Amino acid sequence: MYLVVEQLLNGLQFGLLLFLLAAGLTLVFGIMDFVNLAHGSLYMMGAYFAATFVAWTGSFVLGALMALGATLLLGIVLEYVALRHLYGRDHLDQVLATFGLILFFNDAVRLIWGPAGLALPLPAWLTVPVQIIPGVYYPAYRLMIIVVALAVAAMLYLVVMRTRIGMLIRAGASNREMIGALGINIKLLFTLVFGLGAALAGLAGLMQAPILTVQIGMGENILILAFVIIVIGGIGSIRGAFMAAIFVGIIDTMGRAFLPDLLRKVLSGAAASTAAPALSSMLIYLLMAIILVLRPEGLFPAAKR
Amino acid sequence: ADSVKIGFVSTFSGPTAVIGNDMRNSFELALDHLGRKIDGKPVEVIYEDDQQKPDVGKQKTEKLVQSDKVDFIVGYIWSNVLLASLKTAVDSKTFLISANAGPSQLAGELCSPYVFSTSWQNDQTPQAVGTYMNQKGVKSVFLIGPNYAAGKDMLAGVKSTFKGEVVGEEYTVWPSQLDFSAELTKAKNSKAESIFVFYPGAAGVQFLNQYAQAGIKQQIPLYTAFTIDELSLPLQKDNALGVPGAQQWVNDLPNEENKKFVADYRKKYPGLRPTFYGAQSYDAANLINSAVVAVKGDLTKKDAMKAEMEKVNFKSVRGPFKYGNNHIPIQNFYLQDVVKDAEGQLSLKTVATIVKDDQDRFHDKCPMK
Amino acid sequence: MAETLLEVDGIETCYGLSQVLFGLSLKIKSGEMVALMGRNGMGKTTTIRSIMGLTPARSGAIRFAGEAVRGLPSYKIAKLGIGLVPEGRQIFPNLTVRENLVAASGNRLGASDPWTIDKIHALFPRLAERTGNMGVTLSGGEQQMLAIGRALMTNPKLLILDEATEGLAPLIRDEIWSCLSMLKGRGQSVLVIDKNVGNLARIADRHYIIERGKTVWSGTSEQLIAEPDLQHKYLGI
Amino acid sequence: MMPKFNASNAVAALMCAALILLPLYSAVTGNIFILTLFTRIVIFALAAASLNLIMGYGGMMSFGHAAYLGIGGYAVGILAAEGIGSGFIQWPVALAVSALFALLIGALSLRTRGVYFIMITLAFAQMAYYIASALSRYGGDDGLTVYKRSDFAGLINLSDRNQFYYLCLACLFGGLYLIWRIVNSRFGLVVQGVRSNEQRMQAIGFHANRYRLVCFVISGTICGLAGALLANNTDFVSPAVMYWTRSGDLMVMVILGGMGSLFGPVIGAIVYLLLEELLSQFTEYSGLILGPVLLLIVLFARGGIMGLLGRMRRV
Amino acid sequence: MFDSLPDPLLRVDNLVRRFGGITATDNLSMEVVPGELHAIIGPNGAGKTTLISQLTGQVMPNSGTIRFAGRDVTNLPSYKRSRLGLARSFQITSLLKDFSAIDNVALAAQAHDGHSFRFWGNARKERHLRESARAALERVGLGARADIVVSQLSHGEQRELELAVALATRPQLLLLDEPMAGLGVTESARMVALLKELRKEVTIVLVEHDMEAVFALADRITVLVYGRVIACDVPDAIRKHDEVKRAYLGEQHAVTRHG
Ligand SMILES: Nc1ncnc2c1ncn2[C@@H]1O[C@H](COP(=O)(O)OP(=O)(O)OP(=O)(O)O)[C@@H](O)[C@H]1O
Ligand SMILES: Nc1ncnc2c1ncn2[C@@H]1O[C@H](COP(=O)(O)OP(=O)(O)OP(=O)(O)O)[C@@H](O)[C@H]1O
Ligand SMILES: CC(C)C[C@H](N)C(=O)O
Ligand SMILES: [Mg+2]
Ligand SMILES: [Mg+2]
Repeated sequence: MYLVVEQLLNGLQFGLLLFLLAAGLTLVFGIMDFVNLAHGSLYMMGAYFAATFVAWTGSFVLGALMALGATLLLGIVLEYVALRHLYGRDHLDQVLATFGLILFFNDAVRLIWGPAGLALPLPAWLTVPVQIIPGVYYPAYRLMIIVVALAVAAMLYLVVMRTRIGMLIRAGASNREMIGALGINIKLLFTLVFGLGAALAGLAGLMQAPILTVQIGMGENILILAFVIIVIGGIGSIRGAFMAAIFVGIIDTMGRAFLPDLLRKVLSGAAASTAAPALSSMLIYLLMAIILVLRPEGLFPAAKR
Repeated sequence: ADSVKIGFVSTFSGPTAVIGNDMRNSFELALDHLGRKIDGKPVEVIYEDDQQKPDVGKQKTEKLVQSDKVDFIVGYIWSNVLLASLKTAVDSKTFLISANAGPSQLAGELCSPYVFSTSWQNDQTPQAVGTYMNQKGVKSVFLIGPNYAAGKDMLAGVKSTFKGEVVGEEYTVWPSQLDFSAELTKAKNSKAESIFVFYPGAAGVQFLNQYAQAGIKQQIPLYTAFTIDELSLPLQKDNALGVPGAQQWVNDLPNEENKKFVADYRKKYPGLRPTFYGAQSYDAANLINSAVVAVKGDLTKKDAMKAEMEKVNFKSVRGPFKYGNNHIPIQNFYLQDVVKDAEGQLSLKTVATIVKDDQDRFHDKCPMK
Repeated sequence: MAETLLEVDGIETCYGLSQVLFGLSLKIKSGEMVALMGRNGMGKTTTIRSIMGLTPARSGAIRFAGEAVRGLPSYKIAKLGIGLVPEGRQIFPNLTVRENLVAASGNRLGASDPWTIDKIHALFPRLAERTGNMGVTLSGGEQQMLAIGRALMTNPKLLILDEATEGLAPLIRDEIWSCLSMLKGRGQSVLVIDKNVGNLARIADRHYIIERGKTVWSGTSEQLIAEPDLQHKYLGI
Repeated sequence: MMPKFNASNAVAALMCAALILLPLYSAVTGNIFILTLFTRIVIFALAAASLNLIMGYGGMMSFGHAAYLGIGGYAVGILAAEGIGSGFIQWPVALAVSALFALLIGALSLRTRGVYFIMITLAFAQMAYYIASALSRYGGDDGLTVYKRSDFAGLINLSDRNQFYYLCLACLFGGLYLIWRIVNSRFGLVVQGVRSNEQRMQAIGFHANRYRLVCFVISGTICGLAGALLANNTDFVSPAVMYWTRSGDLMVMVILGGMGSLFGPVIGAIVYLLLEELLSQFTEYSGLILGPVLLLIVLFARGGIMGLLGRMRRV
Repeated sequence: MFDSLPDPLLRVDNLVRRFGGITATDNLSMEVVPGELHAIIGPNGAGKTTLISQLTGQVMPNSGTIRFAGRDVTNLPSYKRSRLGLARSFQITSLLKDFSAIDNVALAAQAHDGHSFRFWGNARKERHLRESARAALERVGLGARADIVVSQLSHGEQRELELAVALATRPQLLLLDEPMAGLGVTESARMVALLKELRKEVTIVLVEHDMEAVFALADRITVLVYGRVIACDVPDAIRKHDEVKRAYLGEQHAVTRHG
């Protein structure tokens, strides 16, 4: 029983970590309608910045804050120099351009920080396991990820769905020309939103760094999961992305935890060992395919909110 | 030919590029020690990046053989990359020296006169760990490793020598899976007395981090193969303290070649320390040297070179070893531990010899006699 | 006479390589209601897009409220006090009716009696009924109402309507006309494009007729009504 | 239609001539590798051209196209591993299985549109990837070495570099010709119409999805052929050919070369794979160059390289 | 006008369509007889477009039946209805924007022709498709603009193209959703003339807010308010109908007579 509870918690935590990454992407892709594959690179940059600044300052919190500022700035520069010219363009142009950025960032990081990857050590108060219910211990840091992700979710929902800024962003995504004709400087607004998206990517990167280390290309596989989440949830729906993230996190973790034993009951040992990890990784995609076949616009289509 | 051409295939991009770098560094150092000449001829080395992907490795091997027409191909960190590339090299009768990967197939049915290893067969190291666990009286173990050629060999290796009970065996997706929380939770709840893992490169750092953070370190001791080395140690830090592993080469092995290798490496690459990957690459350069010298630079005499290499006519930094019929070393394996060294840094230390003159368990399957 | 609010002087505008406006000029004084007429494809919409900076004019001059605006980004032009009801409505499909209005709202120029959502609802009760619906689900006419309401919410100095009565029911159309008269009464300047010459002649002060990207005639309503062959020649009536 | 003479057609013609003469060059200079490299490029060009059929003309952005490379490849690899070496069996099976897979996932995926379509095709391709990884009998993750190339009863010898290269080139040209006929046919116009405005096409009497699905299957089948060629070329198949990054590479080739232009994907494949190969020759940090190059192409060359060339006619 | 009505070409019974809380079509029944021009008018948001969309299959009703030419088409997808002879124009222009005007029309002709699973011949060279497309363009006055890409046509021209596309499918019943909207005065007049001619060949349902046109053209008029039919009669009767005046026409159109 404890096993199930603990695995559920693992799943929840993994899902919320995915949500952190998906949050920035929801802004940029879900709402501004810009397919940014380099979101994963910003995630990586966030982690590298954090590792560097934490080492400089010796303080986890201070270093993390500086890293957030740095990714914000990087996002703004990136948008200003290149990406703003691609808003009205075909999604595929955006794919190609930001794919180029991935290549660039990976090698730039290798040039600057070397190929080895960095460590981002946690302060002592975050390394201890906490007893959450009698008999069940859980790593304190993973609990913190849960808390931060919940806070980000709430903030994002309020800003996007409840404020005029949020309306303007959504309006600007659907018709840039018209929002300009209403007297709103959409370029500036989008630059800022892109920056915010980048900072959220950076936040996700630095939050996961102490668990998964800081390394080149760390954003690429997880980025696809973030896209999966946004699409399952329904593009543009923050609530959808949130639910989908938890759903995906739990399915993935439960699959890894219980599928191997199930498979061993039907297959020979060796075949089961090879098949289990592959098939459990497949579950997420199976889930996405099923959901999209049944609900072609995701769980919460934005238009019918 | 008026030069000796060597192709070197390893990983030079992505998170495991550190390993490739270390191998290149050591290989370059060996060439320095040889005066950058082999039997008086200049050496030309072409480094190719396999990106840790079998298909890319295969493609790069093809290029080296067809376009560069190299005399030797060296390198290969990853068993799956090596397995994909093998046919190309063997078909073209180019000598291939694996400086790391040691898949069981290579030792058995796929062994070839043109292929030599300066490392080991994958199963051997974990077999030594299993033996050590028996010595410590461990009763049960939970196994975790990546789901690819080497991961399967490694776990099979422990199982072949460990006498206690294997209460669980988990494979994770390689190399993309970075979060091991589900596996750790299972291991913890399995009530196993110990955990064995094989996670090379950055994955090893992640595993140790998560193992410590989850608080399991205090409850269930960990045994490893290829998980803690001089590259990962600076990132693993204290998490690695007290976690044993096995190795055929450790930086403090007390032979003269090794002392020179380690000292010159640290001199040439300040701030870095050599690893077993590097040691094996260093040996590979010397193995090649011995063969070319023996045929007096006539690189067409493949049979003679093969015969020479089979004799191991050079001084290995791991100390003396012999080749089995399948061109896999027969060698000692040592217990290594993590300690703080004189400079106050964490480093690896030889504690004991677990097995002597160990031969891999697949050599019977190799048709070469 | 009141001062000039908008002055367009000899502008030339192209879409890519095809030129549409050939030295077009027009003028609107403060508080005046001016109509732009011409057959389909003659460049009325293009004139408006040039004024707003949406399709910038290549040459010529445009002054609004004393400032040269040709070449400015459209948001800066709009901020000076132009409210646009564009051709084809262009409401935001992914915002609700209410959000469409709120997003536009602003009283940058400090109008004494600004438009509010309630006033818009009073003008178009149908919008009040649909306040939480997504823009995309509105009927054609409802979208048109929303587009007008949205332009009013910016409390502009100059209101530009490009075929704003297209697709509206006669009753509503009448209401729009009386609303425009009422706005004019309050001193609102208006530039309007519509095919209903009868109504335009009734409430607009002056008219411009455009033919192939040039103004070919301008004059007051009386002059327009007095010259029926003009209407025949340029408007085909 | 008689193609008009302009920069893009001139480049396409030059390119075809160069591809045909390449083995000669290789023989004269003794550079075998360039032939090996271009064999690979030609195969990927075929795959990219097939993707262009659905993406450029049909508006179906498949992010799972590499699945067919894998399926075609595994059909050859598995049959070879089971002792069936005849190409007359292997290749038809490769095409048939690819077509079937395309039919199945097409039928399911075409319920969705836009980005959802991109993602559902990704999902199916990833599922194919993981299923291949789960096949322990055929090497699982580590892949499967094909020890003997397809045997065509002496008609053509696939192990001969030149013969194999020309076979691949013939497949590419054949595929391009087929695509060219299709896009100008009645069927092709309907497919392009559906891309442009599905609602309108339905309203004038076309069952949009039926045309889309047929187009999707044709494309998948052509790509399956590329997969069979690829397996023979590398003597190896592994799940990695189906991984999403491979599908991404194919997309990049198509967009880079110019979506919706016949020779665009071919140019895209050549430029992308050559750049990758050449850059890695003289710098370890090829991404620092390749990345910005891609970005600049998008920023300044709408419609990819072909689009850029097409505009040169005017100046 | 008709003493005894012939068998209806289109018959709608108790049609209901809801959107969330709104009932856009509320238990609606009506008939269209062959050869007539049947106008549908009503306030904005009364459900006219929704009705057309249900007739042609873009929107599926919640309940009720639609019979066309003696056949129950309620559950047929739109492409099948189109093949039976139902064609529509869209209120909000819906064209193939990156195709030339003539390609738009030729595709409609091709749809009517059947046989679109032809993979080989060049469709742009099929003379009869091109010719019938050109004829339809000439009819709506776009003959000179045939080779212009749709996105470069002005709004008014696109509206005319809408009609040409619908015509090219050679329908039995033509459903026009505000064909005059966006047309200039000249073009409107030309459109009225065209519709006068067309009504001799094909049955037409016309949704329109241009009352001059409606009263000039219609044989019968159905008035919708809040998704319900409040009146269905000949134009003169509608003009005098009190409820219609109040809900829709206002005074101006009720009193002045247009030819
Ligand atoms: N985006 C565009 N690209 C190219 N040409 C265009 C574009 N928009 C309009 N045109 C052309 O410019 C000319 C003028 O168009 P404009 O929309 O200004 O006319 P209009 O007077 O508003 O007509 P309407 O009454 O039909 O709306 C037309 O011939 C049209 O074909
Ligand atoms: N997809 C939808 N979702 C929700 N409501 C809808 C949807 N489509 C239409 N409606 C609503 O149904 C009602 C009828 O719309 P419809 O478009 O049929 O009106 P109409 O009579 O054509 O009006 P108009 O004359 O303005 O074009 C409107 O109130 C509209 O808001
Ligand atoms: C890093 C290693 C120890 C890897 C292992 N030998 C392999 O073949 O992949
Ligand atoms: Mg216009
Ligand atoms: Mg309508």
